[in-house]
Amino acid sequence: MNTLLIPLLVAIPLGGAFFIPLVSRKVRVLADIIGNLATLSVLVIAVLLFQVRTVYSIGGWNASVGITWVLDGFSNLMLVIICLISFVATLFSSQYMERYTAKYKFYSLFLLMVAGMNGVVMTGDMFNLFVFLEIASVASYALVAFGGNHEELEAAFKYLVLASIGSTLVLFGIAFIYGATGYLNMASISQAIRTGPRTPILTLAVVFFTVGFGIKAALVPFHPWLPDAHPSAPAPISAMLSGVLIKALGIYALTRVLFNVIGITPIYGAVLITIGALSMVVGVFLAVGQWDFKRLLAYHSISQMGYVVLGIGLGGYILASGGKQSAAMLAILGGIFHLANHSVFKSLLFLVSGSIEYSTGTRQLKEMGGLLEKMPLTRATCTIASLSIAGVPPFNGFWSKLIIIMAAFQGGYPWLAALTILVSFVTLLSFIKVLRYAFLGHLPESLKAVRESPALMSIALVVLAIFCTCMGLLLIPGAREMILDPAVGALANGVGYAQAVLALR
Amino acid sequence: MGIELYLFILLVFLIVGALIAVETKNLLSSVISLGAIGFGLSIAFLFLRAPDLAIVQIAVEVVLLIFLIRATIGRDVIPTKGHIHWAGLLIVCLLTVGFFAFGYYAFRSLNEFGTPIISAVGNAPSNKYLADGLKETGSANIVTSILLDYRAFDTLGEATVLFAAVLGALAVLRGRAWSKREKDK
Amino acid sequence: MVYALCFVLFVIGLYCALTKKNIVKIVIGLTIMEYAVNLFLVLLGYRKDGVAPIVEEGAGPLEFLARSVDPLPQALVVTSIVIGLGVTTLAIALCVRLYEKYGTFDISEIRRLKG
Amino acid sequence: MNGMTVIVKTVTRWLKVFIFLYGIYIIITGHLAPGGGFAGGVIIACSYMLLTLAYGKEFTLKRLSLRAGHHLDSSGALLFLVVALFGLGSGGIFFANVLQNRYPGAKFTLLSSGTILISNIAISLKVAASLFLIFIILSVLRIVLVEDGSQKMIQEEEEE
Repeated sequence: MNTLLIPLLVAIPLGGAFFIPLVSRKVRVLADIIGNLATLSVLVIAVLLFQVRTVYSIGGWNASVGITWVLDGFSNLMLVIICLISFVATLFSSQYMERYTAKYKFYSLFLLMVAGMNGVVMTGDMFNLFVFLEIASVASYALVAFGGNHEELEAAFKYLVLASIGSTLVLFGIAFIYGATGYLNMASISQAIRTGPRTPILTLAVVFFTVGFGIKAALVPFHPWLPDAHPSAPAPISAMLSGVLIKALGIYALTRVLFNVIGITPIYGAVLITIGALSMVVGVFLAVGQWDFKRLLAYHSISQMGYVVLGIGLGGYILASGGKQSAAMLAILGGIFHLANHSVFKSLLFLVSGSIEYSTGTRQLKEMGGLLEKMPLTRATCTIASLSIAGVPPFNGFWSKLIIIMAAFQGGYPWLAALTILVSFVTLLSFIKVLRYAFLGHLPESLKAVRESPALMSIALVVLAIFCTCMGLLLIPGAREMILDPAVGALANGVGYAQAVLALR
Repeated sequence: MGIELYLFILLVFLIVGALIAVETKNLLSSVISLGAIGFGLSIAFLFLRAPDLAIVQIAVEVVLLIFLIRATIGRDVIPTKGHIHWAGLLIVCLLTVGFFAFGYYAFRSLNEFGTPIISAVGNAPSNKYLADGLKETGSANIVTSILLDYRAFDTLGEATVLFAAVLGALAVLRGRAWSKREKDK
Repeated sequence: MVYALCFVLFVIGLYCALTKKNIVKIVIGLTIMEYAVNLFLVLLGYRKDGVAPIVEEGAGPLEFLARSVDPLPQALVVTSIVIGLGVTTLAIALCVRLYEKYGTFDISEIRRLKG
Repeated sequence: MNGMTVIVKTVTRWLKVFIFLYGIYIIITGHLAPGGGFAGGVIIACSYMLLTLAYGKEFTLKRLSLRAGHHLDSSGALLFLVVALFGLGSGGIFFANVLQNRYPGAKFTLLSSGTILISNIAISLKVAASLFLIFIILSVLRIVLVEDGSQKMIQEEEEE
């Protein structure tokens, strides 16, 4: 039964995407229905499969001959996150996207993006990873340009050029790996690398993967596309891009390849820590000066991705250099938990910005003000999300940051902990600014007629706000063993991945 | 020598073509040099015993050239001005040179050209495809048997990328992006 | 040596994509990079004095196994050529649209978004 | 675009059939000889592009409308997915080559490889339709002169 459900995770969004253009040119509402149903059913399947750990051979070809899907703790967690955010985003967009024409193209591209991300997260094959990476990327280029104005086109072109360079580098890296080992299956590659000598070609491949996936994840030296592309997209797409796309295509793929396929070494760990710390600091200081709401959020995405990479990289460094095992596990736990938290609160923030833009028609903080009375629900959800991202207790962002800081202390890097606290403080300042200018102050004359956003959009906001408030509960013992620890274990297992996959088969 | 020599000459031709495509001022000649590279690549594939690729490459190149020429023809009226700052150019050049040196060093750990990795790794998937491909899939063309049977899922992905790109291009090129209500605002 | 020449092609494409000011030139740079990677993959699979991976009627299977070039990179390259075509098509569509909006292909004039 | 001279038109009239047939040949013998669904699809798209270039877009659109192109595009992709799901439905394995496993054909014949032939046809449909669509959309864009002398391109409104 379960094995029958696995292919549907990719087949349903693909089928939906192919089917929507066929039927919904005549009956417009079908696009909404099919889009929402597809994401809902995928979410249900992802939740049903959450406890399943298996290897699925596509076409019945075993192991290295065909393509395999590997479901382990990390993949399952990512799948649930992706499907949850995409369901909420489709719910939001059925009313929001009335602003644009050609809604069916939007839904079709959206489902293609979901299919691509699910494929990336599930696959156990390097080249298949590249193909699905490209599906998600191509769909996202088009979605960034969906508005068709000057800014959107410019941002989309910038994004397309940088991200295509990234994809080409990834493909070149895969070619190196194939030339060195003769396999494409991740588990087989990992085994071949472990038994064979570590040649310079592998180092070159790692450099290419780091740059390629780093561009997709917008880590700091490679970030210039993100602050343009994410604000230019329609709000639900911004939520998807910031919430899950950069994580699935960038961070998930990078960590999977570095930890499980090639094997983490102290040098790679140190590189990850450096990139993470740099993203954290540069992102937040660039964000403080912004007055465009969505652009500010986009810079914060860079900074928060820095936390995730810092946590995971710290864990990898400690593991590889033979430090304290418990500190390493804690650091990786912090990174992965922050990844999950960030996808929830950052999507919520982007949806809030969309909701404000839908009602008021502006994104500039200076033109807003006094929306407290007019849009109480938006204001409440925005406050929750802002407190989460700034790391104020009881909300989810606090717990994951706390874990990263604790791990840095335990591992013996107090200056990293201090840096994290500093960045967290600047984030708080920046969001106090948002709340102050958007919701307090006096209402400008032009915004007297503003009303709360429509029902479906509000439902989407509330769902995510509930998640923001409650996700701290994932840390209580029972839930943590069930949900977060398998994901940490999958990464910390390192090149033991190969045996784990072979045992599951 | 034989094929290796031809290949060497062809690669030099490709590099010269690429340099022309990159450096020439006229956009149309740049596009046409790109076409020359593509056709040269197709011949290289023939030398390398990849007839499928040669056909695909030549067909794709024709289509790509038609698209590029239609996109650029009559539109390069205003020559692009403004040069990148010399410091930036220097950094880029140094980076590419360093990059190339490291790549050259790393390439020496690959198998020598002409002896593929599959002859060293006995149970590599390629050997299985070659040995059992005809028996298991019934396709005499092993590349097709990989594309549409062993790794058919990749091909589904590939078709999907094309679908996404076409749908995206249509979405980008659509006449009016915002609905009427929004225009009135 | 052949690999290095292929890498030169890749570096030329990368240089073009990073430094040129004309957006069509940037697209051309991307395409050259892709070509280089495709060629590299096929070079990896070449066997000296090899035959194409197509079984001829009446050929001995063992001899075929020993002489055929590696078919897997060829299958990968078919996929990657198509993906490249898709990305380039989308890029051309964006270029055409950008020209329509800005009236130029010059990227230093296409700058509404602040850094 | 009103098409080209008589010479081009005459040559095209003869050539288009051969290009089209060659495309079909490449598709259906994809598992025996070099080629396959993708190359064949591109070649068929090329024959349509040749027609459009020689005779103008009205001529081609009368034979294959944009809407039909859209439908072919989607249904080609859908057909390929159905082939994949067929394996799931009949044997529980996604993408299994069910036909080949159950009814293996004689080697080196047209029907020798089960679902590969169907997949090839599906891909070629999809590819041909996509490239044709893109070409039409790019060529429908045309340059017109606005009053103030600057050039501007206008796309004909797509039916909503």
